[in-house]
Amino acid sequence: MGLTVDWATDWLKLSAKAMEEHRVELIELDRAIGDSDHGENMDRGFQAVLQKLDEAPPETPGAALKAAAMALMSKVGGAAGPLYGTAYLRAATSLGDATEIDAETLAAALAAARDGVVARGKAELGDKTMIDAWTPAVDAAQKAAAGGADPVGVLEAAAEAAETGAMATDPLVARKGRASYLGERSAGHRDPGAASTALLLRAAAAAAAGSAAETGTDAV
Amino acid sequence: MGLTVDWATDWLKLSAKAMEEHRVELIELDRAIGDSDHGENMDRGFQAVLQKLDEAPPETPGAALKAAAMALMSKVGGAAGPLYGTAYLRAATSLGDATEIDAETLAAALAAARDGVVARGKAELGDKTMIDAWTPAVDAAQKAAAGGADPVGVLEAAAEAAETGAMATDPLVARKGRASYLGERSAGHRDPGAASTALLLRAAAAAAAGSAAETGTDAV
Amino acid sequence: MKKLINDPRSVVDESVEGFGMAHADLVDVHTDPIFVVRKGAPVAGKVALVSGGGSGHEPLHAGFVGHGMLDAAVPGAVFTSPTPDQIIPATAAVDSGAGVIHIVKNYTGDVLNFETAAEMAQAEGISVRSVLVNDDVAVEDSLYTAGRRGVGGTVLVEKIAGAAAERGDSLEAVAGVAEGVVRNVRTMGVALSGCTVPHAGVPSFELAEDEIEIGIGIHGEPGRHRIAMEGADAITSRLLDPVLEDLGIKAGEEVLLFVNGMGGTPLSELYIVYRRAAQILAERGAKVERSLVGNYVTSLEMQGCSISVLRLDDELTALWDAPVHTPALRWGM
Amino acid sequence: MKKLINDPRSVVDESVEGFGMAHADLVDVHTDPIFVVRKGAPVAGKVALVSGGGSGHEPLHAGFVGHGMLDAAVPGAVFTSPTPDQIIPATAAVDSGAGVIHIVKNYTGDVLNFETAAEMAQAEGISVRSVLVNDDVAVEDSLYTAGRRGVGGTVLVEKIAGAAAERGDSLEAVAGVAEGVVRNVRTMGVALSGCTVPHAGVPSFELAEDEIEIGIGIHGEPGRHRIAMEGADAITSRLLDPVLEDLGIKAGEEVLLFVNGMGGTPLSELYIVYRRAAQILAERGAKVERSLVGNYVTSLEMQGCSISVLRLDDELTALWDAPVHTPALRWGM
Ligand SMILES: Nc1ncnc2c1ncn2[C@@H]1O[C@H](COP(=O)(O)OP(=O)(O)O)[C@@H](O)[C@H]1O
Ligand SMILES: Nc1ncnc2c1ncn2[C@@H]1O[C@H](COP(=O)(O)OP(=O)(O)O)[C@@H](O)[C@H]1O
Ligand SMILES: [Mg+2]
Ligand SMILES: [Mg+2]
Ligand SMILES: [Mg+2]
Ligand SMILES: [Mg+2]
Repeated sequence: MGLTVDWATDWLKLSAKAMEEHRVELIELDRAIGDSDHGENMDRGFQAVLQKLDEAPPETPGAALKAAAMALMSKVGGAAGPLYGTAYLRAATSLGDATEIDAETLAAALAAARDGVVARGKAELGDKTMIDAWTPAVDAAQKAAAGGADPVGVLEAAAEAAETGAMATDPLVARKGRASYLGERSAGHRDPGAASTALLLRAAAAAAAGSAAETGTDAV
Repeated sequence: MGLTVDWATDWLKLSAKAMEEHRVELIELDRAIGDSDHGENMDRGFQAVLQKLDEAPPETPGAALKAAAMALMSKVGGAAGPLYGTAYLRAATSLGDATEIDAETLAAALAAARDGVVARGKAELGDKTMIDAWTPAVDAAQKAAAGGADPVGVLEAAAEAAETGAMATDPLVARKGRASYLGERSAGHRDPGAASTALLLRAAAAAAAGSAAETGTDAV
Repeated sequence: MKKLINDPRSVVDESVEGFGMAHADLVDVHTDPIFVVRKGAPVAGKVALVSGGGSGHEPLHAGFVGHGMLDAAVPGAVFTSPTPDQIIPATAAVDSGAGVIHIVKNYTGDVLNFETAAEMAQAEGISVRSVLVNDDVAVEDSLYTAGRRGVGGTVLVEKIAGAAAERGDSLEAVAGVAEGVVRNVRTMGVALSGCTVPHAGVPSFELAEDEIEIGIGIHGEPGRHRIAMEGADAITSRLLDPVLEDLGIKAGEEVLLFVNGMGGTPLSELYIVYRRAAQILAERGAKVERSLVGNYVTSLEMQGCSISVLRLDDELTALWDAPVHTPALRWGM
Repeated sequence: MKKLINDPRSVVDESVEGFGMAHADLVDVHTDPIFVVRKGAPVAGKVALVSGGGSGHEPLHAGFVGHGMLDAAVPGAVFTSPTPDQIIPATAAVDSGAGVIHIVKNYTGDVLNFETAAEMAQAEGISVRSVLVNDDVAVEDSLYTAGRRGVGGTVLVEKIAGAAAERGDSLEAVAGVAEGVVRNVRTMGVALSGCTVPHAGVPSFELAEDEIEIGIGIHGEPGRHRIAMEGADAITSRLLDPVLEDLGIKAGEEVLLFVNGMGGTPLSELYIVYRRAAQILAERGAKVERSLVGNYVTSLEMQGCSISVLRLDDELTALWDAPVHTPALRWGM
């Protein structure tokens, strides 16, 4: 069975929870090589997403992600706001009006999201940005989908790859975003945007696993 | 034998040395209940006194103290500048053109100095100001002179009384000067001006003892 | 202590020198003794205003030298009132024959040094009138202190008396205007941190993370009492209530509201205080006709602020609005 | 962290509200979304200037809204660029039909948000031109960074472009003037301490008693490198030399010298830096024709400063001198 709008809203709710719980951690990461606001901005943004979902419950996964995109765009600010806003908007566009999403569609939506971030931010792999979480995640998702995994499996693979990708930013020297001003001094710290991307994709996987459990589908 | 201009210049030189050596201590006392400048101001002022003595060596004790008064008045600033300036000026006036000072004259000059501080600052005994060092010092000096002490003895008595008086300011609540703004919180700290007065009178005694030793007079 | 200075002993000289270079169109800086005079002073026929005090309160006083405000400023060492040998030539340099007003913040040192200087200037034939500023409500005006301190309100006295002098008022009239401001302005301040006098090298006092000093002066000295940290709105009430109480501000009255930074507090926080102060005044029915927000009477890099309220009438408002052109306060020209 | 605030999340709202109350004669404050517009905007026939960015740099930008400078300012959260849903209505509110210039400091977040807003405003029929400020010489302008940051020079761009707009220049002409300023201004900064973002609650970085950060931006981020504390004169050379190098200032050229405080450094220290900077310029034969000293582009309560040099020509000088009337910069009216 594919993922429905319930998964999408669960994902966004778990994302909001994750941003709230990891707010201080993301601030701390940003404090080291940026300006101490990433956790605060993401938390504020996802609170706005929750409010938007409450005001007008979406009918499709695409509609849910589009609502999230608008809320993030208008409430996060900084670099992450337009980047995540674009990511969610491109994912929403990629999903279209579909009410159920299969593994391939899901992987394609993640790729569209990533491509949106690249289109806006022009970062390449290894620049020590959220792309370093997105790109391995997309690769892993596509591989899983091609290998016949179900949506839960696709998201599990994406989340794990994003986490590994985020950790792999630690030794890198930033070449995009605020951390790039630090030059060599940016090495030795995890990129906050890569860390938040990993958290968001982990939330996506958890939401899928939860939906799957509810509807009685085996998550594995 | 009475005190000469050599004593007066020695006194001022030893005073300058004392202010330099106790600069930090006086700043610390003033930091607790004032504005952290007393040691700095006195040090700067007495350096100016030294320069003045250098430029135009005085001929009489009165002239030395008058030169000191002018230097203190123009270089110390704050409350202490005009107060000490007046004190030294009044003492100088009291000494007149005398080239040798006996015990009685000396005690009278100290009283004149003290009266000058009172005239300018209107402080009473117990207000936690330099008067709490000056007044016991003047009393002790007058008593010693009346009892037949020589100038060295007079100054020894004055210095000791000033030191006791300064210590006695510790528990007092200030009622004049900057420390008075602290109200009850001024208790438990020594008054910086009383402390500097004690140092200056100790320098006077040391200068006298030194002169006495040099001229072969017994200091006791 | 970390400061953008070269040597603690040259701080005032170098700072005033830089000030003179940056504002060479407005002021002349005299050295040894050090004082700052308005370009072109003395202004023929005009009563001159001279103020001064310890350094460390910048822009006070030198920043207020210029058209419509001070004719001369006399900076002492940091937190140390200047000496007569600076005040006397500054006074002489700006006297046009119409007389000179000394605006003196009420501290023993300032009073004594200006008193001496005034006496000696008088002896040289200059008419000098002194006006004492004592706007700090934190200090009870009792026999048991040196009287109320002069703090933030000083800048209002200087601006308004300066405008009176500029329009040609006589010595007595300018002094009367200045005294009118003093009677109608009250101030109270708070510190969130101490400050470090360069030659002392250690902070004037240490506050725990959750402590603030209420009723501070402007010399880094501790305040009247120490309390637990509170929100900006609560602190604003603590400062403003006694000010309004003491002034006896009634509904319908017009006031100037001045939120002054002590030097190390961001402007954004001063506006948070201003917001609540204006609300409180509105709740009491008072009308905030004029306002001033910024770092005007500081204590080096101290964090904190003071709130001043000046009761306005039409004349004071007009004098406040009159053109002024100084390094730190400028409008209408 | 001790701040004069009520709640870290309401800092910007309350501060801007207070700002609006204090300067009700000059600005209108819009809430939800939050932005500040010049009273009476749009000004018929005039090109409008809009700037914005994260809060925490006060008085930048809102303090520069008014006659002869900005028509609107859009404050984001602290150190967070504002969002398109603020920038778009601010842009619409001030457009008289003559078009709008977005003055954007070069940071990824600011660029992306203003870019989106400009696109959408264009779609609504407003002519928008963006000018990117990137004056920080600390960041090498290479492929390996997001390019030079916009820092202190921003205030000079806003003042001078604002004067061009006020005299009636066209959209292209105002943009050209602004870009001319950007080409001719360079800046470099130093921090003696970090600053504390309210919601973070801990300092952006910690420096030992004998360390300073050279080449900082204005967001409390660490600088390019950390060095041992030095005297003000030595630090001034460290900041000014690369600025002059990069600008290629030659003997005989005229410049504006701007010493900007980061928020927590006393004005007196800024003048000590100004003194040495002016001396260095004089030694090189450059003429300091105009100067600005004060806290204009800050990082909350950070201690430190930046030095900007703008190469002047007759037109830039005339535009600099043109009347301006904003809460934080005012002359000629
Ligand atoms: N050009 C870019 N492309 C992709 N991601 C970027 C880019 N610039 C910044 N980022 C991401 O944004 C994160 C910072 O977000 P945030 O702190 O919210 O914004 P800001 O840097 O404006 O304060 C970085 O950790 C990085 O992952
Ligand atoms: N009215 C006064 N009468 C006598 N002594 C005073 C008076 N006011 C202050 N003092 C003395 O001056 C000392 C402070 O001197 P100083 O720190 O140099 O000046 P300031 O208080 O102006 O900073 C006090 O400790 C006190 O002894
Ligand atoms: Mg950030
Ligand atoms: Mg003192
Ligand atoms: Mg003092
Ligand atoms: Mg940011």
